[in-house]
Amino acid sequence: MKFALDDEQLEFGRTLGRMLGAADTPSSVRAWARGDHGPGLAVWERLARAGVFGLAVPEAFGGAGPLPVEVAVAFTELGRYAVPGPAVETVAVSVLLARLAEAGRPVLAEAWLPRVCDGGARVTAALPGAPGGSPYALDADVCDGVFVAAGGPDDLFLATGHGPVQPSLDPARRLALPRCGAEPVAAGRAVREAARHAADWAAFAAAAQVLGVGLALLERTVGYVRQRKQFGVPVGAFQAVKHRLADVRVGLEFAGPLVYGAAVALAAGAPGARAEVAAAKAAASDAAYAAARAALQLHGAIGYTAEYDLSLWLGKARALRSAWGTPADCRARTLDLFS
Amino acid sequence: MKFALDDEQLEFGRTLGRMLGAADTPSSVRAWARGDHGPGLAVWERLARAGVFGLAVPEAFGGAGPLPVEVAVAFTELGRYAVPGPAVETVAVSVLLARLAEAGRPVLAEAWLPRVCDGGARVTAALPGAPGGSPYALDADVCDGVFVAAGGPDDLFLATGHGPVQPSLDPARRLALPRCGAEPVAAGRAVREAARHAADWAAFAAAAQVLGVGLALLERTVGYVRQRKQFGVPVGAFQAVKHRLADVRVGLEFAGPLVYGAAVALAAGAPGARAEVAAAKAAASDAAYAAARAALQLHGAIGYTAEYDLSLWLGKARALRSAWGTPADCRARTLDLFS
Amino acid sequence: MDLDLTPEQEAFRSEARAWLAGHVPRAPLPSLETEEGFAEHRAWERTLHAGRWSAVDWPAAYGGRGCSFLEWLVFEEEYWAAGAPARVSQNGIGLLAPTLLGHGTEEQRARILPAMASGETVWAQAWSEPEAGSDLASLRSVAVRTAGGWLLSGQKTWSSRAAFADRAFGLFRSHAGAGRRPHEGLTCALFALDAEGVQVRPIGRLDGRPAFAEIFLDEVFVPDRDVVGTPGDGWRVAMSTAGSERGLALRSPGRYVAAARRLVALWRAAADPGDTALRDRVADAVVRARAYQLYGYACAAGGPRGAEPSLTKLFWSELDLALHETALDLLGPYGELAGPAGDAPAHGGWAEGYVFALAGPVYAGTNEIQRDIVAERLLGLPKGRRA
Amino acid sequence: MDLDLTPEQEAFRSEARAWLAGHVPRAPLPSLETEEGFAEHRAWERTLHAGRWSAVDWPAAYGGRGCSFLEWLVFEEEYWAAGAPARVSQNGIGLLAPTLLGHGTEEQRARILPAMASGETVWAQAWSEPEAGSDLASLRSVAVRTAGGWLLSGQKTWSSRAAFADRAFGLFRSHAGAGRRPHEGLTCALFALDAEGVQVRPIGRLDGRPAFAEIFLDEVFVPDRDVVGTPGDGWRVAMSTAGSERGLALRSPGRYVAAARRLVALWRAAADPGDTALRDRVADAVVRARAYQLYGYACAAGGPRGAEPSLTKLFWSELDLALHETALDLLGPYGELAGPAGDAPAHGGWAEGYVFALAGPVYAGTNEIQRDIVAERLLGLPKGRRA
Repeated sequence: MKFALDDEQLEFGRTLGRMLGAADTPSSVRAWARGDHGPGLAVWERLARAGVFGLAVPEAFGGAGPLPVEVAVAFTELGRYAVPGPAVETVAVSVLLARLAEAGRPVLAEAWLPRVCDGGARVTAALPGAPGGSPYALDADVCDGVFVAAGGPDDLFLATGHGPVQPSLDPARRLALPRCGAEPVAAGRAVREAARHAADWAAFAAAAQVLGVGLALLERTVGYVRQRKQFGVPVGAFQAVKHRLADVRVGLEFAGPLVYGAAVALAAGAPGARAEVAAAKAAASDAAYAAARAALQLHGAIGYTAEYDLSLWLGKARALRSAWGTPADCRARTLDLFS
Repeated sequence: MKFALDDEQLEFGRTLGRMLGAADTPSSVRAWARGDHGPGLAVWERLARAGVFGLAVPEAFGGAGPLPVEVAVAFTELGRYAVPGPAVETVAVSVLLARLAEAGRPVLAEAWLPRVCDGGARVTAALPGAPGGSPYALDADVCDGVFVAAGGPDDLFLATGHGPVQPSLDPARRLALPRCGAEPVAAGRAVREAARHAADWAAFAAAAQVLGVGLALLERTVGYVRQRKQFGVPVGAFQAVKHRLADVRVGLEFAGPLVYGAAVALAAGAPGARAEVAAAKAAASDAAYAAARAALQLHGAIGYTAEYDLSLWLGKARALRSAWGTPADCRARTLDLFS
Repeated sequence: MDLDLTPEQEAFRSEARAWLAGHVPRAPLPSLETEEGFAEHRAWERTLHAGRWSAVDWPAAYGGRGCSFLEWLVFEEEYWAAGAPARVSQNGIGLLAPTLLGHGTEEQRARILPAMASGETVWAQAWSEPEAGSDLASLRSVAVRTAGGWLLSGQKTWSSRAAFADRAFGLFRSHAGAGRRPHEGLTCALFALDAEGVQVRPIGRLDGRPAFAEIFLDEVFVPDRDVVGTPGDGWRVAMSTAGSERGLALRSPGRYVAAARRLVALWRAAADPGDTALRDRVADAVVRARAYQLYGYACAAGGPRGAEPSLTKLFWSELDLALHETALDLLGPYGELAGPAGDAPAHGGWAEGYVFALAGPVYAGTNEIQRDIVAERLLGLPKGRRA
Repeated sequence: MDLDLTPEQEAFRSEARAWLAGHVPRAPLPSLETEEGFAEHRAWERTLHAGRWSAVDWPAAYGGRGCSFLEWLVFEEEYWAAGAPARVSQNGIGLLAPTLLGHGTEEQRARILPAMASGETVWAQAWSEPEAGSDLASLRSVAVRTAGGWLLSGQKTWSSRAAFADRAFGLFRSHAGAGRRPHEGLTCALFALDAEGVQVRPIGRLDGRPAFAEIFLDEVFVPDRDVVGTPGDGWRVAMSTAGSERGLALRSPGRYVAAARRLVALWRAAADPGDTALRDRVADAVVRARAYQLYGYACAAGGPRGAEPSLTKLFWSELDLALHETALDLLGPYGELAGPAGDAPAHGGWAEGYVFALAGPVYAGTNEIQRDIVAERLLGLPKGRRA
């Protein structure tokens, strides 16, 4: 057993972090929220070149995967830098189409996945019938393919359009109801099973992403309370502030192993993977949400303003908590962890 | 509307408080825990003379009740001074027998309640079939009458004996399984309804009692942290300590009105009284348990010792949390509060 | 001890209920943190005032009904139960009005209160400054004596409603000098937000809406008649308002009772009835709302009214957040939807309420400060450096 | 990155499992905080030692198997899963042994460790004093130099196991003097609890059982060979132990994994399956136990092992309490039953476990102190007076 990232994985994370740190993602997020996708898509191009969108795609379709550990590494960085766009949903579509291919229906995977990997096509998904799924598709307005699994979900559609973009508590998340034609692109039990797997992977990627969001919130807040003074001393010298941030640190510290535990379970295709993913999603969401609450409280009024960058992570912590399975949904699936 | 105690009720509480404060109840509790009931029964005699055991008994049977507001006043003081004995259960038996009398079966009420009021008979109850009820009877070894409502509960028994006394996390609480003969002393649907009312009243009295326990825990802890020094300053000057006790104060402050709200609802015989009682029991139990956790933590090791008096209240906060309905049981009954 | 209203009080409740049923807008108004919504909320204040429901506890001379505190609680219950709009005049009615009633002159009351009650003048609060948030005593804005009044200069921030309001009230350092303690020598002054020398820069809150603003003041003239209380005595004037700001008067129990009812309805509609994991949190919010309601009645009966506003502020701010967090968790993937676009459902406005609730533990004195106050003033624990 | 044991590690697990299945007492032993229970637990240590399972990570020379940290984790998982007794030698094996391995002489190790492993010598910890709990640097007990050794005098308290143990280890002020800082000039010394000049007064914990004791020392002679490390350097010696006291080595993940399994079983047996209000708390405990288990594996792979014992201590102490509080709430009216009398059921021993868990946030450095440490050392927040 070696439950640790290897040198290559560590370097992959550092490289992505450097790249995203240099990319001024807050500006991209603000533009994205306004519907100006240009700067965000420039970041996406770099992510595609770094291989991020191929991590959940099998080699047969142009990817390097499935590599769930690398997905966890990459999505933690995406969360840390608040990268906008349907990254989690890209993982969901990758797994959905790859599973259909495994079930003997490779057409969609062949048509879409190579382009997903190299950034040539952007995709998103709405899986209302799958655990934690939603009827809304994220960023449908910037995607080439919007996959919708409806019904049991036994029917898979490629949307022909979408409704108006709904504002989210995370301004960078642009949600819309997809519109589907009458004819599914695939149907039957294989769709249902593929959609369930896709939802698991989406929950997993979201867990890694929200963990990164929580880490960024803690880091920014620690930086702020070290310099902000009230009553003549740094706010960070107040014991109540110190203890609240210490608790945040504990929560994030112990959520990390759950995310990687889920990665290992997914890599092994273990039957318990669903429970491991649920545990990771619940713990990472709770830890990041606690970080967000502490961040807002300890920044005071400035943290509550849209113009201050902290807001970009605050909204994301709240939105990702509900996306792809609320903590309550997830906890209901964890009782079997030790069975 | 006048949602406040009148002068007489305030004076009743002060009188009981003075009496109990002078009675060295900690010694009585320690003796009671060893099975030496003498000192505790001396306190009970004074409570009987003060009219405490007639508060839930109708005038027809020698009592002054039902007076739920006065019950709340008295039981808050019983909790504040950690008085041992089956006081809550005496209320339960009073209501049980009075309700049976109302239903046309006055024999038991006539035989028992006058003696209960004047302290001539001690009673306790086990109502395993009623909401929040338990198969164990408190202090059966010191009671003249042990009432057991079993079955639906449609059968009421007078126990003929009891099993071994079980140690409780509250050493003053001596629990035993009653042994019943074959013949009930009453039977039928009236028993079931009377037992449910009795359980409501018991939960209500326990809520008032545990509120008093919480108030005592807060008061003792504030006193301790003001004088105990670590790192050269009083422990009570640490912000983490101050904030934890402030939260305890908030919890207790807002549990009080719920206890009196339940009293008013019981006095009116309102159909919503059960939900009001449940709310009071849940809130008072949670507030007192938070007080107990804070008290133990802020006293440090000395609070964890049996010889230090704090322990007498700590165990009671835990035991009363579960007795006559756990907070989870109670919360399940509160959704109708505003309906 | 009872919870029964008198026949007169019952009649009052019925009158309020009937009037609200006939006047509350059927569709929710747009957010009051938008220009359009602000105007619609101002119009609603006018309607309320026409029915004399705008400030029921004020004397009739200023547009009120001279109601008791209990009647005010009852009115608030009916108001929120009817789904009536948020009060754009809240800062004026809840904070400035008690200050004027306590420290103002009769001339000030007669001039200011009726216009406040009708929504003709909407007031913003201007207390905080960039370097003085929780630490209000370190204010730097100044009031300099001039003929017939004062010249205000400096910068205020986090001024709620100031993006669209008409006038503001704030504290200014008027008597600086050696030996004075930081909270001495402050003056409470009123000024127009469109006066010469005033610049207002709206600030977007988390959802981007300009819920507050920065106010830059450069020698803004304020006549003596717009100073509240004795010049230099502003701290005492403001602290009497601080109680109102934190206590029951700012956030009435009726508001949370109505929200708890809506939460129960949401739970019954949205949750899998076989899964009661969230029910405990719903029930907990219900219990806390009921506790706050009963606490209000106890205050009305001469209990702890106003004496312990820090306890109250901790309670309502945490309850408000718990109510809204639970609702968002119940809504699952719909919880993040900030407001309807096109024909999408509004999901009960929980998301905007959540954004509003998030600020509760911060404004009106952070909850950290309130816990310090509870510990020191109510529990008697030692003061100390807070670090 | 993987979670697969090697064939050798799997074999080790199987061997441990088989041995435990054959040797763990079928009925739970009486509480080790009673004289009878202490003796039975000591006998169990002898049995464990005979199988060479008493201290698997020690070198073979002292009675161990030279196991890796990962193998120790695996052994602990099997140990607690088998329902094996609590370890009466915990204070020695978990605290004194690492100190000796780090700071002791070869003579001390050879003399002390094998007897510790066999249960022949059970050790108590003697650090705290009446005026030095969290504030360990203000210790007052002294060690005075004498021919061939030291004379210990003073009072120790909250000494776990000391009511029935054989020997104790503690810190004593040996080099007092002007200019010294409070944590300088301390010496770590070992002494027998039945030595001349030692008096032990047992103290009952909440349930009355003598889980710890006061120790009064009056010129108790300790030869030089029973001083650990350099005299006067005791603080450094003790602080290296403090990490063990707080970290994984004191409370292994396997313990909580086993408890979480038992909690799930209790939920399935005791709870109304239609009411999942408590299920969320059960699930939360399961998730946290799994997190701690995986954290342990990460430590074994060269991760944060031992570097952040304060984080670990906060985590396990709160998890332990949550596990037991949830169990008591699940047990409803049975939750308060502290132990069976007559033929009553034992309810899984949750109540005694609860009493034990209650102390977790207090001992080994209060959780308040641990949060200060996390904030200052890991987050880099300013130190300060703590008040």
